[in-house]
Amino acid sequence: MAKSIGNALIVGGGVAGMQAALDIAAQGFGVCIVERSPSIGGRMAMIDKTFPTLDCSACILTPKLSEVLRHPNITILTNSEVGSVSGKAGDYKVRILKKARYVDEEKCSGCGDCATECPVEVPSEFDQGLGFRKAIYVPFPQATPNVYTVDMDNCIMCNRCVKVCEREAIDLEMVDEIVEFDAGAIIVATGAQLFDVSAYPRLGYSLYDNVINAMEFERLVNAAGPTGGHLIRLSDGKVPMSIGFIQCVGARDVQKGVPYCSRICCMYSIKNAVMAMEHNPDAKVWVYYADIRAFGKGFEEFYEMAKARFGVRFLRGRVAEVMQGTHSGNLVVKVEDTETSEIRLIEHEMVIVSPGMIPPEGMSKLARKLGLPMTDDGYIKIEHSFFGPVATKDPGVFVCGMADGPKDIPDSVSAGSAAAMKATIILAKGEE
Amino acid sequence: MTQTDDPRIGVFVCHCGHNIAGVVDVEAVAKMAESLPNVVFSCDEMFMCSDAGQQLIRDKIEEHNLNRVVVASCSPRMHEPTFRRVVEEAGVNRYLFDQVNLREHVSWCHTRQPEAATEKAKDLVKMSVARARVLEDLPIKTVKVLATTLVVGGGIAGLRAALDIGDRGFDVLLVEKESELGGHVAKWTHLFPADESGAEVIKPLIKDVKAHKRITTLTNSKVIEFDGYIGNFEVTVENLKTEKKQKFDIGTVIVATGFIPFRPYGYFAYGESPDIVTLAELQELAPSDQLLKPSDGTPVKKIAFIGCVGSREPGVKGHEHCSRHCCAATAKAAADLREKIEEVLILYQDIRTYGKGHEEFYRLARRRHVIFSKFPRDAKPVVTVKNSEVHMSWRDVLADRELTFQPDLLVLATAMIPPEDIAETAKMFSLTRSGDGFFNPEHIKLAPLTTHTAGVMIAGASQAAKNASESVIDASGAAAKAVGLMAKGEVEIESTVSHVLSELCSSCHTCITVCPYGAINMDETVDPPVAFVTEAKCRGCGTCASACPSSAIIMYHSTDNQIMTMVEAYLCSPAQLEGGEPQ
Amino acid sequence: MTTVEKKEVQAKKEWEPQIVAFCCNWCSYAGADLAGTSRIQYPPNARIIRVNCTGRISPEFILASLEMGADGVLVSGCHPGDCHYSSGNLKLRARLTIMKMAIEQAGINPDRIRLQWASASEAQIFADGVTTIVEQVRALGPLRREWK
Amino acid sequence: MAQGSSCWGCFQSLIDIHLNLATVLPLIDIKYWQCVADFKLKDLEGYPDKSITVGLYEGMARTEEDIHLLKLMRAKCKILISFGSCSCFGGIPGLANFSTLEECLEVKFRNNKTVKDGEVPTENLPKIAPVVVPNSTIVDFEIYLPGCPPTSKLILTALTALLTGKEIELPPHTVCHYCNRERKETPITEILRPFEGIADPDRCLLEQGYICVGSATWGLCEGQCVNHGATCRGCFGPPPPITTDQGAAAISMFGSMAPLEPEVLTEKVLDPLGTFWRFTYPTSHLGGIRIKREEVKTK
Repeated sequence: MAKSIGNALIVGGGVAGMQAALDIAAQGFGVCIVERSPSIGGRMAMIDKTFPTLDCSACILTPKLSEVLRHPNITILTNSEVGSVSGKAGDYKVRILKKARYVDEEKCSGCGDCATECPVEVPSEFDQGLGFRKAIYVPFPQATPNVYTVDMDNCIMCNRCVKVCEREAIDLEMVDEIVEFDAGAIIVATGAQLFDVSAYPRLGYSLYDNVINAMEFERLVNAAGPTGGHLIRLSDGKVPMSIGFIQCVGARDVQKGVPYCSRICCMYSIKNAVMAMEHNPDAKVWVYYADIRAFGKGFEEFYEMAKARFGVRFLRGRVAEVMQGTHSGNLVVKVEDTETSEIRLIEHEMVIVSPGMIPPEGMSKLARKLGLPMTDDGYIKIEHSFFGPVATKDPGVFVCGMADGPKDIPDSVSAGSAAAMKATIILAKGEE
Repeated sequence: MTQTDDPRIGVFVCHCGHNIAGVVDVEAVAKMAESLPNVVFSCDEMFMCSDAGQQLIRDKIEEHNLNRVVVASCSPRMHEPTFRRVVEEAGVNRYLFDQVNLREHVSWCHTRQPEAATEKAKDLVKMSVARARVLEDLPIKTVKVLATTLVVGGGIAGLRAALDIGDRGFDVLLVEKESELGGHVAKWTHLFPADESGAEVIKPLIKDVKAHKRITTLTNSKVIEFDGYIGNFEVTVENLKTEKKQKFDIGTVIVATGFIPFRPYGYFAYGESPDIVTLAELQELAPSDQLLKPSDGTPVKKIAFIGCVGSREPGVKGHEHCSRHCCAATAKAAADLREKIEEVLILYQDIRTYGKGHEEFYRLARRRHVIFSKFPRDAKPVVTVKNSEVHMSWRDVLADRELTFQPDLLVLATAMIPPEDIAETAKMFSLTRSGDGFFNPEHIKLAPLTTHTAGVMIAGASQAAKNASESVIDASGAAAKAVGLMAKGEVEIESTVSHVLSELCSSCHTCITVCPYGAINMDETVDPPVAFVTEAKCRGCGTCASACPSSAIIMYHSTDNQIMTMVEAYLCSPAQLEGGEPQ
Repeated sequence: MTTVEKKEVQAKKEWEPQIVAFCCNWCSYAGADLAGTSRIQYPPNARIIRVNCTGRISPEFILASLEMGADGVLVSGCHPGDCHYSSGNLKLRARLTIMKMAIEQAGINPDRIRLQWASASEAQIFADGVTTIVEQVRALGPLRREWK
Repeated sequence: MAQGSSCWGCFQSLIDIHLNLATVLPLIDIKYWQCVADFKLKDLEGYPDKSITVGLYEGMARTEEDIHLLKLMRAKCKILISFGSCSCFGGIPGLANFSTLEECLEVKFRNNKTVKDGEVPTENLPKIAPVVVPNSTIVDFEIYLPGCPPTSKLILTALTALLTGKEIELPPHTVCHYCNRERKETPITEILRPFEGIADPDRCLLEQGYICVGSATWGLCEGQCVNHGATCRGCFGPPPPITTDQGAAAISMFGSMAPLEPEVLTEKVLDPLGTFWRFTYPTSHLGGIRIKREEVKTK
């Protein structure tokens, strides 16, 4: 790696972290991305289409993934976590825990012979548990780096993969490593995770088969997903003719500890509703909402289009309860239409609960390691909304993407670039 | 610039998951391509843009000694750079690549006609292959990037961008048309979500900018001429007071021209009473302990806000967008004012307090008994002025009742719209605008800060309605883009420029007259004088090539032959191309 | 119905207008992309040829297309004043104005040529434009039948 | 030397080389020339194939007689020259393609102002084709010498070269190359008819608003019109390669020079076909469509 002072460490390889890495690397500085999962790409890699243009997510993200992978100034450490951090702005010493992948990254060509041979099938995290993967796997086809990983929790040590691998890349004896890294600046881009909607038993998630969450829906309509892109009920293979989307679940709810708005759920649900109509133009699609927050560039226009062109129906009201019929597996949504003050019971063949965003697992631990204060909501606290919207209390540590609160993709990307700008000011000072 | 080798074309048809293959019979398209002249390899593949797909192209180039590549996938506006890089890595000049748009232009817009879509896909591939046969390689050129950024607009975004670039060690020329820096934020007595006045926020920034040794600030000034190309722009700035003009050479540009608050004449009796003001006007009122009625100076006891004034109006050009900042600003203002004012009412369509701390203001306002009332989308409140009193009536959706109110002051939360001279600015910097009237970014999701004019970035509300905090983030991001170019010091530019074949030139001067960039001049050193193109100034529109009546101008990568060969491939059967009759 | 008439009816049914569409890269090609991403459906008769600017389009391209058998030609560019290259679209408009007059003089219905402005955000306008030219040309029939 | 349907002006121009005839004539052996020497068609038919070194064909070939003569010339001559714009591009007779044959007969015979009770003769009239087609679609030529007419100087140059066995080298430039007027590189703001205004004698006529197609026209005339105050009407056809559509190129040039409102253009450019395709209609794309349609009709 290049001169220590000219290096930045980026925690998290989602779209914000990737953007920050590219913008720092473009200035000639070295960058190390530390990513917890086996591939960079983050949440964006999981989603099917993006609002408000319905661009397919993989299509616009893939070139970014490959740009990051190929950039000579960027090092990607996947399966890795920040161990400890010491030092100060301009001169941090970081210890990174690089967990054993049991596959040599240099040798693996991503051919997949090992996975074909592997006898163990487990639910795929990437497919939200709806599809399956092997115990040796890549999370998704465009995974970057395109290197297999052994899931030791499920590995039965049959050694079949080891034998079949022509490149002799698999080493089931591999051990975790500690990588030392000197960085001038650190960017926290850890992202966020979905609220667990089973916290609302009245909405039926995890109780009824045909109530799914929005990320599961993304995987269901994705061509590379478990159904090959066919929008069907996994319970009985039926094409749902009536679909309901329930908004503000785990968002704007003080009781559940999520008082804030998650910013993206309105739009992703409108987009999902449109995609549902796209998959089946004869379906009836309803969105149950509190306020439609279509605030970004082109969002309101998209909302109008969903109503006018696609015929998505919007009903203002918080859903009281989702009930399941005894035989059909169909669901009934009980909701007050607040615009008519009428209590309504609407039958759906599939219900999608749209969860809000919460800080990722391990956020407070990371914040402690970095010595950063957090907000009451559990995100990294920014220095000031005008003077330092991507700065933290530590002058060498910056934050972007969802690490300081929910954001959509363009806002995350802008923040990634902004954090890169701030980091390079520090890096350049070290160079002088 | 000639390709002497026989064309050996590889055709790669992408499924894009189901996006293309769900409608178009991609296998049939790939099979048809095999039979086309000069095609030596053809296949279909799940994701051409994936690492595996890219590797496939590189492998096949080597395996079949391909010297032309056609990828039939998505819009070249998305992936042309990706594939150009891929072929280049395999030793094929980037200009020998051609992309067919089977997704945006075929599968997504002819979803219900798979057969016709497949026919169209085949035609488009035929056309592209025909074009590939006559493509020529072009040199890859780089130009230096001057280490100065022009920042247009001295509002909060412009100031932030200037400071970041200056702090990073590059020079900045900051041009502001008003006499003072600070933009709208400077005028606002209170900002949300922080509990500060605009002045408190903006003053330190202005002070730092003024003191910065790398930042040159020109107020009362306007860019009146903009010429050149990425890394090497020539800018003329005029002082609006003295009319003095100065020229500067700069490398990159950040346009941060911001917005103006919409003045809602024709809405809710605005202009009929001094007691009806916009939210911006309220925010600009001089701070005082007690809010006073503009008409008679008596204290305001009842105040009402109406949201979405000039925003969210389907079918009204330039007013269809949500203005993003107003809900939270209204909630904040209402919560603050409620401490001194007896009745505070907010009429809204949706409450969009989405951002950090916004929802808290909304809750605070509710806690303080600010009254929120939702009006129907299709029946806006009615405001009349009688005997200089403001009367409002509307239907509350949630209570399903007709209500009336007589506020002492009515505040209209109006849209953010682009400044009046945005068309002029767009033209100056060759920027395009979206339906909301603001500038289009290069890509709405992944490239929100760069534009289609290489070297020109946009930041803040010049891109879309935004609040001050978001504008600041944008500004730093745009600064990173500018610095990225300058730190490298050089950048590759397109070789798609025009060229005069001097032996065919008859010095008719037509090209010189029509070139919008003054890129063509007469070479007087030869006899007779002929036209020549200054390539660095040419932006590749090709107007000269079509205007030239003696076919003396070639537009590289878009020659007459390269265009007409596509038309032929579409309309003429192979037999016809050999000189036969149509079938 | 005689056999000949039947054949003609059959031929009419099978005949689909062939439209050559020239689009500028910055506005209309992008508008067509947006029409795709917005899933706006329109007739599949047009084949788009991308040029940097409508100013690149010479009447020769259009006339040659017609001679080669195109039933109609669509030219779509940036709105006047919005040209990415300042004024290429105005130059094109002047060329097409004269060319359409000439076409009409030559006995060809000028409705076979359509000039439209569609910005990058006007996906619907773009799609409607394609529909319009296809319908206009369909009503006129194949180019070669039109001669008086 | 042979003539199809034409005004004979090209041969007139040949005669106009005056005293130079004295040098040229002794060197040549005239085998056939309707207007000058008394050879009959059967004489020409009787010559062995390829026995004539150089042949010139003037005019276009619309009647059966013209076509027969053209094909005969092709058979008998080693080098066949397409002589004049009618032969090269269809020329003025090509304008007949704006109308149907019936309309032409109407004007020429039935409704001719100089005769009473005119009728179309039925005897001794060769069969006439429904449209003018370019000669080049009937036979191949070795050399094209356009012009309406080709200038005497051009003819002399060509003949001299042929006699000395050299290649005829013609400069590729357009009329502008020879035009002495000054260009200020300003777009056209107002379109003027030839009778409007008083033209600046030193400045480009096009820039002043007079429609001059000199820049789209092969300058073998050496700019004789433009340098004498008249706009170029394009009589030499397009510059090499002469296959481009002169009218289309001229419109492209003119539209680029005059980016005016459509209303202004429609009001001021009155006869685009006649203005821009005066000499080249049959070889143009539009002319091609006209011809193809006629073919479809006659089938």
